[in-house]
Amino acid sequence: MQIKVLFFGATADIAGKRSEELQVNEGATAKTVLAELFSRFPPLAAQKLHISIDQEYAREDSIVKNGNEVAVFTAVSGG
Amino acid sequence: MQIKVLFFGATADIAGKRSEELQVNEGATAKTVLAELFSRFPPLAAQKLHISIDQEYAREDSIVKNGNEVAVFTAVSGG
Amino acid sequence: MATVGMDFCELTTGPINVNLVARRVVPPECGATVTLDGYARRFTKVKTTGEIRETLYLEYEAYEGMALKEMRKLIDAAHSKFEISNIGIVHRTGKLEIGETSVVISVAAPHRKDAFAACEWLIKELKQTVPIWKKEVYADGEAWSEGEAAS
Amino acid sequence: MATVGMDFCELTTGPINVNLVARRVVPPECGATVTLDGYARRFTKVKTTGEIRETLYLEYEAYEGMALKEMRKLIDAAHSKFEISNIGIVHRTGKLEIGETSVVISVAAPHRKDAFAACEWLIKELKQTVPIWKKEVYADGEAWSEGEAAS
Repeated sequence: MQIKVLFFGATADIAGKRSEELQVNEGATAKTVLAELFSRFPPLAAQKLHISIDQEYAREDSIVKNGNEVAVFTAVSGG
Repeated sequence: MQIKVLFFGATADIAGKRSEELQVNEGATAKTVLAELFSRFPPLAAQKLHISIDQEYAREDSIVKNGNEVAVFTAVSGG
Repeated sequence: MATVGMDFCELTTGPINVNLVARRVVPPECGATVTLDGYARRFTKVKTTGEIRETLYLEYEAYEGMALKEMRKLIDAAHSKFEISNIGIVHRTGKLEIGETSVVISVAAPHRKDAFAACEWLIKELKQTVPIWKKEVYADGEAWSEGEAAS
Repeated sequence: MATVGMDFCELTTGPINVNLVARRVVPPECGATVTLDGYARRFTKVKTTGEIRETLYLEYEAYEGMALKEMRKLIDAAHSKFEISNIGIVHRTGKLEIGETSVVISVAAPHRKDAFAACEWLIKELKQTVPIWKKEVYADGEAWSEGEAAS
């Protein structure tokens, strides 16, 4: 199944792009997605990352479904 | 000696004027001034009053000096 | 309204631009300003009866010289009590239509926690010590506000 | 900027008029609005070294859909926690010159104590949960801000 991963701020700088299409297996979790991203963009592994699924904060064991919009970003700093 | 008494808000309404010239004796206190004002404007005596001397909050036993600007007013309600 | 980055307190009979007040207190090392904007409200609950009264307009009267002195004392005291950079206080006097701003207090501080605490302290003190009086005018009468009890 | 007396949250790439934001949250039964005005500051202390750096300008980036969702969650939570009437939150994105407003949070409440408490809570939470990122651009480089630790 296919998901879209979005990058913002520092993660976009590291990835050198603002989004990435990923193929993942049924039952994949946020952690699975992170592992795949670390292999594609190794410097991401050095960051303390947050992950969201369909615009809601998710945990590492949250299940990813086909068509989900996943975002990976460092600590927010608005205000 | 002579002092000028100022009224504001409710006290000006009661006095029907915004200021009053008073003759008081040497050694007069704020309390002396209030007593004189109560005799001139009796409804003032029913009010919980604050008094200032030369634009500083004063107590009943504060001494009044010749030429002082004394003000008599009810609880402030700005803001 | 030209000086920037200094304390100030003023009385004015014209409309208050809240934005300009807030911006005058901003020094370059600060990142946040907290502003209290008080304004003439249409509906007021009468303390004694709980009845809701509709206000047509307000009139504020100040003992101008002493009001400015007391505001300056509050500014000095706030600088002693809180880690803040600048304070601006502007109070309107005269007649105010419903919705018009009666008082603005803006506090700029390096840390917003101090700005919040100082701004809240300043309005509480102002309502208890600065010689300004509010008259509420209703359709069927008028009354001088009784002010706010010390807490 | 026409609706008055309702909650709202927005992202905008244009200048923010703090006055208009504050006035949009005012319902007729309230007498006070507390506003937090955050802006791009020139000087920032580097946490690790204590060095003072001069910022030339800022760039804010938002995950727009999620940022608005998170802001709406904060508004809902604030209504549960505090006795308040209306909340307005506007956050700017894109490039900001020094001194320009990045965020405004205005809270109107019947009692100003609740307005102060809610406004302070909202900015603290916004800085920890709303997906917006700040980049500081210096003469000799740039850095994404590390945000604010939960307290």
